[in-house]
This record gives sequence, C-alpha cells and structure tokens, in this order.
Amino acid sequence: MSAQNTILFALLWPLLGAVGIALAGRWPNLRETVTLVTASVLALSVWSLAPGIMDGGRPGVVVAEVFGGLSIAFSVEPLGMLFAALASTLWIVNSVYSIGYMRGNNEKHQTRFYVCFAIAIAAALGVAFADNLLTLFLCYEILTLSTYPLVSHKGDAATIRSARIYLGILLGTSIGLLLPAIIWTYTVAGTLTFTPGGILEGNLAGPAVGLLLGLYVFGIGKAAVMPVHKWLPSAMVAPTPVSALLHAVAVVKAGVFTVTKVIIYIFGVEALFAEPSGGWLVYAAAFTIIAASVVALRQQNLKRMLAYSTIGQLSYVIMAAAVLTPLSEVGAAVHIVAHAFGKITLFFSAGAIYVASKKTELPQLHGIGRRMPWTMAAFTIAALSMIGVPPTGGFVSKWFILAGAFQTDNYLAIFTIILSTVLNAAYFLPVIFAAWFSTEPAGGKDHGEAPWPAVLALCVTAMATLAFFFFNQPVLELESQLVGRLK
Amino acid sequence: MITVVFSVFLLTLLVITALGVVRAQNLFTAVMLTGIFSLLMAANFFVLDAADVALTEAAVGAGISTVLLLGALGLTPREERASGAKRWLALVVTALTTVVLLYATFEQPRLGDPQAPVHQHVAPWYLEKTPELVDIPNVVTAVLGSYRGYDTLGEVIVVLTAGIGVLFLLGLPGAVGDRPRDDIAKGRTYLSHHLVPQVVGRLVIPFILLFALYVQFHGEYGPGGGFQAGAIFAAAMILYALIEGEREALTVISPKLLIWMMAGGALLYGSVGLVTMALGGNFLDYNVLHSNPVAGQQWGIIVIELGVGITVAGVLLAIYHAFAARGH
Amino acid sequence: MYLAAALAILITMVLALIRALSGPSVYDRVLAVNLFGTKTVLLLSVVSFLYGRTDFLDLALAYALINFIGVLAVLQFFESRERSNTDEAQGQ
Amino acid sequence: MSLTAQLPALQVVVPLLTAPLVVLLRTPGLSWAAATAASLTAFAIAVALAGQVLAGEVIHYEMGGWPAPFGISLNIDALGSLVLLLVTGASTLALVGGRDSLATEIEAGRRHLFYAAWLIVLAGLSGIAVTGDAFNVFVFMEISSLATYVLIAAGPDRRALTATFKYLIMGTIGATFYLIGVGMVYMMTGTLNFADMEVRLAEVTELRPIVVAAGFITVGLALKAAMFPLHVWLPGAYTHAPHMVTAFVAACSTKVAIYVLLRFDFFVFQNNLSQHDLHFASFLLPLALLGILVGSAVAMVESNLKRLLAHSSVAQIGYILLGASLISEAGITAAAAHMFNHALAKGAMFLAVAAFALRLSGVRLNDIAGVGRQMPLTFAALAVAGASLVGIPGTAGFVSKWLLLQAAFAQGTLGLVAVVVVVLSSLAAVVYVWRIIEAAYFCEPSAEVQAAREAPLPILAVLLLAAAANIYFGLVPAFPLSLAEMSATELLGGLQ
Amino acid sequence: MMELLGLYNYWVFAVLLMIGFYAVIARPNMVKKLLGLSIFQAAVFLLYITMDKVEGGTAPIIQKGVEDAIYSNPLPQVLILTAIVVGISTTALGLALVVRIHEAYGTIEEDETQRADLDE
Amino acid sequence: MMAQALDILSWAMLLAGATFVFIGGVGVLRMPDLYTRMHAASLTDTLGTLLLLGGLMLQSGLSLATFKLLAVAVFLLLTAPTATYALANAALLAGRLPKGTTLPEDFKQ
Repeated sequence: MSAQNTILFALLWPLLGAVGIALAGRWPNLRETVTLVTASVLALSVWSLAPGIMDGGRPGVVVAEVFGGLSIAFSVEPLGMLFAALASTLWIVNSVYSIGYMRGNNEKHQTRFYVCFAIAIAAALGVAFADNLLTLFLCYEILTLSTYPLVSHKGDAATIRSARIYLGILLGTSIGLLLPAIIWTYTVAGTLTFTPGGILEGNLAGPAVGLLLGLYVFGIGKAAVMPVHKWLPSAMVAPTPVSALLHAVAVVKAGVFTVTKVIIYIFGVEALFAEPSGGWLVYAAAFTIIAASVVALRQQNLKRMLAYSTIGQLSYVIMAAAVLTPLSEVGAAVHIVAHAFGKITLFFSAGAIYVASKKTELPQLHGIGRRMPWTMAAFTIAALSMIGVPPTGGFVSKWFILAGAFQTDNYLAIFTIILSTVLNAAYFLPVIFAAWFSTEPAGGKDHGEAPWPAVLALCVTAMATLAFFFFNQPVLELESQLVGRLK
Repeated sequence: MITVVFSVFLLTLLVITALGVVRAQNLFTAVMLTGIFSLLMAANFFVLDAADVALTEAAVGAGISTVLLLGALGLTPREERASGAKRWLALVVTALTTVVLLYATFEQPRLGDPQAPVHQHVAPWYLEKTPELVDIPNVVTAVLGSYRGYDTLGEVIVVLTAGIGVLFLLGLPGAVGDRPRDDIAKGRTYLSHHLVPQVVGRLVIPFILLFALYVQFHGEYGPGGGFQAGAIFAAAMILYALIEGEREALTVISPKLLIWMMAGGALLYGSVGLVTMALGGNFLDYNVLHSNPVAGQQWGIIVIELGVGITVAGVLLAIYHAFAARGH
Repeated sequence: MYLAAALAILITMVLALIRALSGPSVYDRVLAVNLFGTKTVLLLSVVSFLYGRTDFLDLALAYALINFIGVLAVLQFFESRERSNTDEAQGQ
Repeated sequence: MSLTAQLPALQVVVPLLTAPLVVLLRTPGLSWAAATAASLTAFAIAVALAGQVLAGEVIHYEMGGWPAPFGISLNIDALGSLVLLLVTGASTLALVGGRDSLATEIEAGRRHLFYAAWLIVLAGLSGIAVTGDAFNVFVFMEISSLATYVLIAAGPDRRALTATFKYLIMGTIGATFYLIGVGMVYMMTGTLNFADMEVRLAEVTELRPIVVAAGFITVGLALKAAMFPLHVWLPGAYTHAPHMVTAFVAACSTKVAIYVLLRFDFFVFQNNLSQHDLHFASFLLPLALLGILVGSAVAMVESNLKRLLAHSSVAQIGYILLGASLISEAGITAAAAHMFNHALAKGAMFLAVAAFALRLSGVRLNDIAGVGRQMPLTFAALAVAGASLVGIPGTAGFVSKWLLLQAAFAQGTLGLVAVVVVVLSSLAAVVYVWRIIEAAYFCEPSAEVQAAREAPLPILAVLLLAAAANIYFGLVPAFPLSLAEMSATELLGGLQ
Repeated sequence: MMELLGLYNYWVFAVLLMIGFYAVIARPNMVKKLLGLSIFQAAVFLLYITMDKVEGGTAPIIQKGVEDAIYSNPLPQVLILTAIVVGISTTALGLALVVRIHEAYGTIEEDETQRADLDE
Repeated sequence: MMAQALDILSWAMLLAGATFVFIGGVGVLRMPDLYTRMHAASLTDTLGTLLLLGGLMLQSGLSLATFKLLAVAVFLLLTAPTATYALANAALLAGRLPKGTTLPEDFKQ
C-alpha cells in the first residue's frame, strides 16, 4: 500500500470498524473481537507509516477542494506521526481494558460506547494527519461531538448536566475563538496549510500576534489552559475507559497537539520568538501548572485529582512549546507521549479500583495495595512518572523541557517546573504511601484484583512508562526532525 | 384648471370620509363610509382621465367590496371595542411616514405637468405605436392586454388565488343547494318577500347582464374590459341571489360551474400564451396568431379579455356565495 | 353651465356626506350613501359633457347599477341581522 | 423558437397554469400528482437555466415579444438562478415527501385547493426571481403572498388563522410600501424596467423622491424579508402553518424578498445616489446584527421546535443581510451562499419536524424526548442539518459562515463587531440545536415516543436527501459558490 | 398658488396613507384593520393616477378624426387596474380569515385573540 | 332658431335640475327625522335627476350618448324609489317609527 493509501485507510478503517461494531452489537463477544481487530490493524497500518517519516518523507493526500484554495487534505509529519501512533496504539490497550471494565460494571449501551469510541479515534487520527487548519478544525469538532455520548454515558440528570458543560465549553471555545482565529489567519495569510516555519511571518506583527495566539490557545479548549479547563473535571462523570480516552489517548492530547502544531507550523517558532506580544503564553501556562497542582492537592476524589493533574501536565506541553527553543519543542512532543502512558495507567488503576471495590475517594484507599498489588504497583510507577522521577518516561520529557528553558534562560519556566514537581510529589506520594503502608479502614468489602483484561492493560501501560525511559530513541529521532526543520 | 378645482374638492371630501371610516366605532357605518370613499375615489379617477380605473374602482370598491364587507359583517360583531392601546407608537410611525412622503412631494412634478418624466419615455411610445401595431382605440386595453399582458395574467391568478383562498377557508358553496328549501325559507335572508325590489330586480337583471357583455366586448373601444365586465356580471348574479335567494342563484350557476369558470378563465388566458409559443412566438406574442400581426393582436386581446372576465365573474360569485353560505 | 350644475351636485354630495358622517341612525347613513351614489352618477354624466367625452357615459350607467345593488345588499344585511337577532332573543 | 429559448417563460408558466388545472382535479391523489409533476418540471427547468447561467450565457426573454422598456422582459442572472433553484427545489422536496403529512393535516375535500395554492406560491416566487420589471415584481409578490396566506391558514389549529392574519396585514403593508417606492421611481424616470431605470435615474439623481423611494422600497422589502424588527409576523406564521408548508416557505420565501432588495439597491440605486452604499450599509448592518442577536437569543429559550427554528430563521436572515451590508464582493458572495445553505439546512430541519409530527402528537421539545432512538434515520438527518445550521465544518452551513466571517474580517473595526456578533450567535446556535438533539436522543422516551416508528418512506427519502445535500455542499460547494461569486460580481459590477 | 395646488394630490396621498396606516396598526379590530388597509392601498392608487394626468389631456382612448388631442398616460392606469384587483383580492381573503377567526375565537379584536393564544 | 331654443331649454333644465338636487341635499341634512329626510331625498332627487339628464339629452341630440343618458335615467327612476322603499321598510321593521305615529296592531304577523 502506498503511503497515501495508508493515510486514507487509517482514517476510514476505524469508521468501518464502527459500522462493524454496530452490526455486531447483538453479540458482545463478536463485537469486542471486531473492536480489537480494528484497533490492531489500525495500529499496524499507522506504524507502517513511521519508517517513511523517519526517512524524511512527508506523504500527503488531498480529499476535496472546498473553496477559495481551501481543501480537506491530510499529510503526515513527525509530530502528527507521533500523536497518531500514540492514539492508535493506546486504543488497543484501552479496548482490552474496556472489555474488563464495561463487563465488570455491567454498563448499559455498550455498543454505542464502542461505536463512538471508534469514531473518536478516527477523528483523533484526522487531527493528527490534518494538512491544514480547516481539516484539523473539522476533525477537532467531530472528536468533540463523538465523545459527548461517551461522557454522558450514564444518562442520568447529573451526568447530562456535566456532559453539557463538557460539550458547551469545547464547542463554544472552538466556534467562538478558534474559528475566528482560523478565519483571521486565512484573511491575512491567504492559506491555512501547515508550513514549516509558519505562514504568518510578514503578514501579521505587533500586538495582533499576541491576540491571535490567545484566540488559538483559548479556542483550543481541549488543551485546557485555565480558564477553559472546566470541562475536564466535569467530564469525570464518564466511565473510566472514557476518561482514559480523554486524558491520555485522544482528546486532551489533540488539544495540546493542536497548540503545538499551530505554534510550530502557523506562527513559526522563530517568528513567534521574535515577537514579544506572544510572550504571555508562558505565564498563562505556568499559572495553569501551579494552580492546577494546588487544586489537585486539595481533592479528595481520586479521579478529580487525576483530572487536575492532567490540566497541569497539559500546560507543561503548552509551556514547552511556548518556550520556543528547539529542545523545548522536542520536550513538548515527548511529554505528550510520556504523559499519555503515565496518565492512562493512572486512570486504568482508578477504574480497576472502582470495578473491584467501588471506591472513589482518597481516604478509602488506605491499605488497598495489599488487596490489589498489581494495580497499585502500576499506579506507583505512573505516579512517579508524573512527578518526573527516573527511571520513568516523565523524567525524559521534563529533562528536555528544562534543558530548553535553560537554553534561553527562561527562569520562569525553570522555576515553575521545579515548583510543580514538588507539588506533584505532594499530592501523589501520600496516596501511594497510604495505599501500601496504612491499614485498611474497617468494614470494607472483601475484594481482590479487577477482571484480568483490565489488570493486563494497566500492567502493559505501566511497563511502557518504564520502557520509555530506556527506549526513547526512535521518538527522539523522529522529533528531532521537527527541530531539524526549525534550524 | 377645472381639473385642479374638482380634484381639490373631491380629495378634501376623500380625506374627510377616510377620517370618518377610521373614527367610526360602528363597523357598519365604517363600511358605508368606505362605499362613499370608493365612489369619491372613482370620481376623482375620472376627473384625472383614468376612465378605466374609475369604472373598476366603482364596480369593485363601491360594489363588490361593499357586498363582501357586509357579508363578513353579517358573520362577525358589528361594534368595534374601544381601545387606546399602542396609539402613541402608531401615531409616531404614521406621522413619520407621512412627513417623509411630504418631504418628497416638493420635488415631484406637479399635477398635469406635460414635462414630467412619466410622459417622456415609455408612454408616448404606447400612444404613438398602438394605432399602428395593435390598432385599437383604447390604449389602456392595448397595454393591459398585450404590452403588459404578462402582468394581467398575474392579475388573473391573483383573483384566482383569492377565490381559492376563500373557498379553502370558508368551504364550497355547494352545501346550500343541498339543503331543503324549507330550511332556507325559514331563514328568509333574501328579499323575495319584498315585492318592489323583486319586480324591479327582475326587470333590471337582464339589462345588467347585457351591459356586462357590452363592457366586455366594447373594452377595446371605450372604458371597460374583462375585469370590469366580470365584476358587473358578478354584481348582476349577486343581485339575483339577493332577491331570489342563494339557492336559486346556485341553480342558475351551479357551484361546479363556478369552479370551472374560475379555473377556465385563467386556463383560457394561459392557453393563448401556450398557443403563441406553439406557433413559434414568445409567450403571449399575439402577432403569430394571425397572418396579419395586427389582426393577431386584436384576436389575442379579445380572447384574453374573455378569460379575464370569466375568471373574475366566477371568483367574485364564488366568494359571495362562500360568505353567504357560511351564514347559515 | 355644466360647471354650475357640477358644482351644485358637488355641494349636494358634501351635504350627503355630512349626513352620512353624523348619522344618527344607520338608516340615515344608508340613505346618505344612496343619495351620494346617485349624485355621483349625475356628476359623472355632467363631467362627461364638460370634458366633451360623452362616450364615458358608460361609467355613469355602471355606477347607477352598482349603487342599486349596494343598497339592496345593505337591506339584505339588515334582514339577516334582524332575523338572527330575533332568533337569539327567542333562543334565550 | 426552440424550447430552450422558451425556458425562462416556462419556468413561471408551468406551475402558474397547472394551478387552475389542479383546482379542477378534485381527487386529492390526482391533484397531488399534478402538483408534484409541475414542481418537478419547474425544478428541471431551474437546473437547466442554472447550467446556462454558469456557462456564462445572458438569459433574456421578452414577454409578448415586446422589447424591453415597453413590454415586460425576463432576465435571469446568477443570483436569480440560485433563488430559482431554492424555490423549485424546496417545493419539489416538500411535495414529494409531504403527501402523508399533508393528508393528515388537510381534509380531503379541500386538498386540491391547497395544492393549487401551493403551485401558485411556487409560480409567484419563481416569477419574482426571473422578472426584469419592477411592477411585475409587485404582481408576483402579491401572487405568492396571497397563496402563502392560504397555505399557512391551512395549519391545524386556530392559531394558524391569527398568524395568517398578522402576516396578511404586514405583508400587504410591505408590498404597498414597495409599490409606493416603485411609483416614485417611475414618476421620476418614466420606466419600470430595472435596467432602463438605472440608466434614466442618472438624470434625476439626488432628487428627494428618489431618496424617499429607495427608503420605501428597502423598508417594504425588509418587511417581506422579515428583517428585524419587522419580523414579528414570521414566528407565528412558520409555527402554525402545516409542517410541509413551513419546510417549503421557510426555505425560500424570505430569500426571494432579499433577492429583490439586493437587486434594487445594487442595480438600480447604487450608481445613482451618492453614498448610497454607505446609507444602505448603515441602515442594514445594525438591524442585521440586532436580528442575529435577538433571533438567536429567543431561539435558545423556545421550547416549541418549530418556533425555535423560526426564530433561528430570523437570525439567519440577519446573516444574509449582514453579508449584503458589507458591500464587498466577499460579503455578497457570503450572503448569496448563505441563502442557499440556510435553505438547505432549514428546509431539512423542518422536513424532520414534519416527520416527527407524523408520528408524535406534538413538536415541543418534551414531545420529542427520546425519539432519536425510535426514529434513528430522521434523527440523524436532523442532527446533520442542525450541524449545518450551527456551521460545523464539513456541512454546508460552515462554508457560508466561513465566507461571512472572512468578509467581516476584511472590514476592519466594524467588521470585528460583526465577527463578535456572528460568533455569539453561533454559540447560541450550538445551544439551541443541542437542546433539540439532547431532547431527541438523550432523554427518556415517553410511552408514545416508544411506540413511534420511522416516518414513511417518501418523507424519509426526501429528508435523507436534504441532509446528504447539506454534507455534499459542505465538502464540494463549488456549484453554489460559483453561482454566488457570479452574483457578487454581477451585483457589484455597477459599483464604480 | 397653482404650483402648490398642483401638489395637492400628493399631499392628500400622504395624508390618506397616514390615515389608513394608522387604522391598520392602532386599531385592534380586524375588520377595521382591513378597512384601513384598503384606504392605505387606495392612497397609492391616487399617487399613480395623479402621475398620469397631462394638462389639457383626456383619457387615452384614441378618438378617430381628432388630430391634435393630448392623451394622458395609459401606463399608470394599467398598473392601478392590476393593483385594485390585488387590493380586492387581499380584502376578500382577509375577510374570510376574519370570519374564521370569529368562529374560532368568538372575537375579532386582535388583543383578545392574542390573550386567548397565550392562555393555551 | 330651433337649436337656440333647445339650447336655452336644456340650460334651463340643467339649472332647475341642479337646484332640485341641491334642495334635496339640504333636505336630507336639515329634516328632523329619517322618514322626512327620505322624503326630501327621493322626491327632489327623482325630479332633479330627470331634469338634469333631460337637459343633457337635449344637448347631445340624437346620438348614442342620448340613448345612454336615457338608460341612466330609466335606471335611476326604477332603482331610486325601490331603494327608498326597501330602506323605509327595513327601518320600520327594525322598530323605528316616524315621529308621532304608532305601529298598527296587525303590522307584524
């Protein structure tokens, strides 16, 4: 298959899979088989693109010319390749986990769940491969819409209210801010195609750049820069696999991915660096990191704590991108991966705890390590990765970001990273400590590990978190191309 | 000069009457004054050299419209409820509109100015070319039937639509004919028990019908034409219905025939256009109807005027019967 | 001379109009409208002569006719009103 | 003359003359068939004409064979052709799909009259779009208005009557204002032909009657186009009309008035009144913006589905006028494209409402709770059309909204205000469309809803076709866009 | 003086328009609204017919044998013929609606029907 | 000579007709109640009409116009009294009585 066809295949295949899942809805085993097969084939096909990209190839395909030189077009570049590979791979793991979780919890509407999941993955791949802002925007909206049924899965009034916030903020910011930003870009630049070095240089200068950047950053609500982060805690009403999808696989990653991509390919790193009015972004990201960590510190609910942790971690990526040095850009890309593995493990663990014991609050978790050793071991590894302790993936990305910040003597960024590391430790370590060493409160239900697919999945991702510390060469190589283009 | 004096006189009366219409609390009074208003308007049109329009306004405004208003008033309350709401806003809006219009008048050509642009461009062409191209004396009929025949087709369709609408809303008048005679006699809402109107009516109806035919076919030579003729024909049949009862009137012209008249006239008009198309001309290009274009024009105008007359008569009658039938 | 006649008719029309506006009863108004109608017919006849276009007498004819029908329609209206009013009265 | 040359006349004449025939056909089935056939023919003619227009042909037809200022001539330009497509397309879809729906709402004995009125509306609206004569516009405006009153009054409950009466009063005032304006222009130029008017106005430009005439024509047509704040007739009329009538009328009738407005202001007045564009814009722009805001805001809180969509129409008309009031090529392209796209979206949504109404007792949001699972295809079509209304990328609505925002951006500070308003109203659109989708899909169905089945095949097919068109023209908008661009060039061709 | 009297028709047109318009928007009674509407329309007829007059002219029906006659403009007359027809059609349709509204609501006052609608 | 006489006669008729018409108008305005007003209207009206139209007829000589005038006259003469009759009848039926009269016992059966 040529690279072009592979791109199209990767976009269409999950949709086909969705149809298949819908048709197989009556027979759960068949349905889940279809899901797994679809996910695996997808991951294979996405991975098959990687070597070409490593060699510097940039395959692209135009689906439709819309109007005025705009088109629906896809192409693969290193950042997108990374995101696509991440999303498609984690889908497999997530599917395995979902089987355990959904069955273990006897959820309703399981077919709808798998169908929407497949559509969301297709949309995420679309975001990853988008060749221009228009295409990206299209896929971005599809992603939002297709995840709504997942978030509101439970269907009771409170869930629907939260889901409405989720949808409202994401759609609202994208239409209210992102779309005008895109149109503004098109008006001044005459194109929307992602171009190395940016397309705005020479077309826009002065405070307008800062304003436009603001429209983008806050318009991309999925990146959850404060104050548009509210949807993320709201979305915690969703089943855990969905949270994993939101936090690790697709949604928030699509957000930070888009921000990074806009900074690199629309503004141009150097052009933005030369323009002082864009400098506020670092401050905004720093504020979000610290504030989110402080809020996380005060949470009693495990999933909410993880949600605020995500908000903070996302702004790492934003900040890394905003620091605007080659190393920090690589750090941004790497952090997307590192955080994905870590956070998916954390959510898997939270879900596994819920399935096995129905516990959701932190004080309930005392001594749970003895009942669920595998789960808590994975949780510990992932938490360490969040803090940035070696030998975990989180250390690698933090290293790059710090190095990038040192390159330009950006002390604000350095200070923020150090402070937030302390804060991260402050909210994760007590949990881990209590889980292993405290005694279990009396009257708890007698339980063991969650169903085996769930445990298997979270162990795999925990291993991946560790492995990323040692085997990160391909990712770095891939992303250094990004930098290579920059220099 | 005389025209101006007449105009000023009639127009002043017109304004007074209009004020009377608006002020009258009793709707019946208002309708009566509307009749006067129409007559004044028609007289004014006549003074302003618009004979065809005057005839139409009289037949329609003073005649048919009054009959219809009375028909509706027979089915609804007669008194208007006094109400003062919204008055100030209305006054402001209307006053504003009027001021704007008055502002415009001062640069308009004054009455009868031969230099006015209206008399320079298209109109002289009509007056000059009509004897040559269409060769009928009444230029209004020529413009109506030929130069702007498409508008007139539209006009016929407007009338047809009104007929369709009223029949749709109020029902077909067929039901009256199905009622036992006794039932209607008890209602006795017609004038058959008044000997004098009945005798006089019977006397004049044939005469009115004859007059309608005259207006129909004399339209090319004098004021008149299909529309006026249709209205007068309808008026004659309404008179018949008034003095003999609707049931009798509906036996003379059955509801079915009414529907056929409504649609048939419009179809007749349209088919002239289709025939001209078939003969290789444009829609409603009567030149092709005859080897001599002028004769073709005349033929075309006669036929379409007939179509107009039939539809108008049918529709007005149908509307009258629809209102009348609703009263039972 | 025509002018004098026309003016006389016009003034009569004014008088009729005053009657129509002042009422007091609906019958007075109908009477006034009828008078107004016949006066319009006369006015048109005279004006035709005044303008020297006697072929427009058709209009006068049409007016006379329409006026008659109008008055009869009004009467029929009274009849049915009367009828329905008494019906209502009896029904109560 | 060849048949092709006769097409402009046939466009109007076919439905116009089928109407009286339908009056005579008293069987409901037969009258429906005749009406549908006529509508289909008209649509085919419109497509053929659009093809000719796109090929760059100048379509000109002389009624009665009389040359232009003396007789009535027909001119079909790009915008007119676009409007023709909308009118005939909406009518055809609604008729093909609407047989069952109309059969439940209108008793058999009156249905042939109804179909005749329908055809007259079709003929009237097409007549406005093709004519080159100012008075002829008035005649056909009244034809279509009168027949529209009949269609709306056919609505199932008594409120249809009061809504129609209101429409009748306001519509007549609008038409009369237009007539006054045309009269004054005629008074000063002596002609009624648009092209001729433009030429002859040059001699009397700046005279007060012309300025006043421009005002009257604009206000009159704004009334017909339901421009804020003259829109008060619209919500009631759209809400209480039979569902299929709403689908037909909402898709096209106000757009025809906007078409005439654009034609008058750009063709006739533009070069003959100094700073006309400025006055035009400063009159239209604020009202368009207000209309957008108010319409969207009211739609957000409405609970009757049809009324909600009607208020959204007020906002969408604001979009079209906003595009026009920018007086730039981009703006007018956006306006024309939005005419087309909004018709697609709104038409499809009202069709979906009609489908719901066939199976449910009402169309309030409570009534359709949970219906999405019982009528998945109808619901899917509704969702797609809703996405188009909001302007989600990949749908037709996005294309025009994009163009509109882009045109507004090019206008500087004032444009930014417009951008903010459009964005706010898009957000409002998200809210109201979402309320429909949420009610229809995520709420618990009542017993009645659970018994509901998918709507009958014809309406479903039409609905899916309309929804598919929303996506198709969102991805491949070349056809409407090239017509829209041509319209902009033509309309601004006079701008010097 | 004559100059101003020559505009008298237009003023009457404006005043009549105002009277009719006022009745349409200020009066809640529907029959009254329709009557106002017909006055409103009649005013416009007057505007058009006023234009057609030429000083010393006569109705545009060509007289055989009269050579130097001046004829008034036929075009506005044709237009107003059509407009009158439109007017009566509108009135008829409006009256039919009023009758139906009275049957359905028991009143023809607009504010009362509005109140009845709101109560539903 | 003959023509002049006719002219004078017609003028006289016109004048007289106009006067009658005017008197009728005044009567309608000034008379105290409905029936007297009706009286004034119909009586002076018929005569005024006849005289006016007659005068006009004399002016036009033997022509189509005379025929039309005749038709108008006949028509008015036929219809005006009818209308008056019907009006009086309706008013009476509605219970409006001329001043100073009472309804006969057997009026309404």
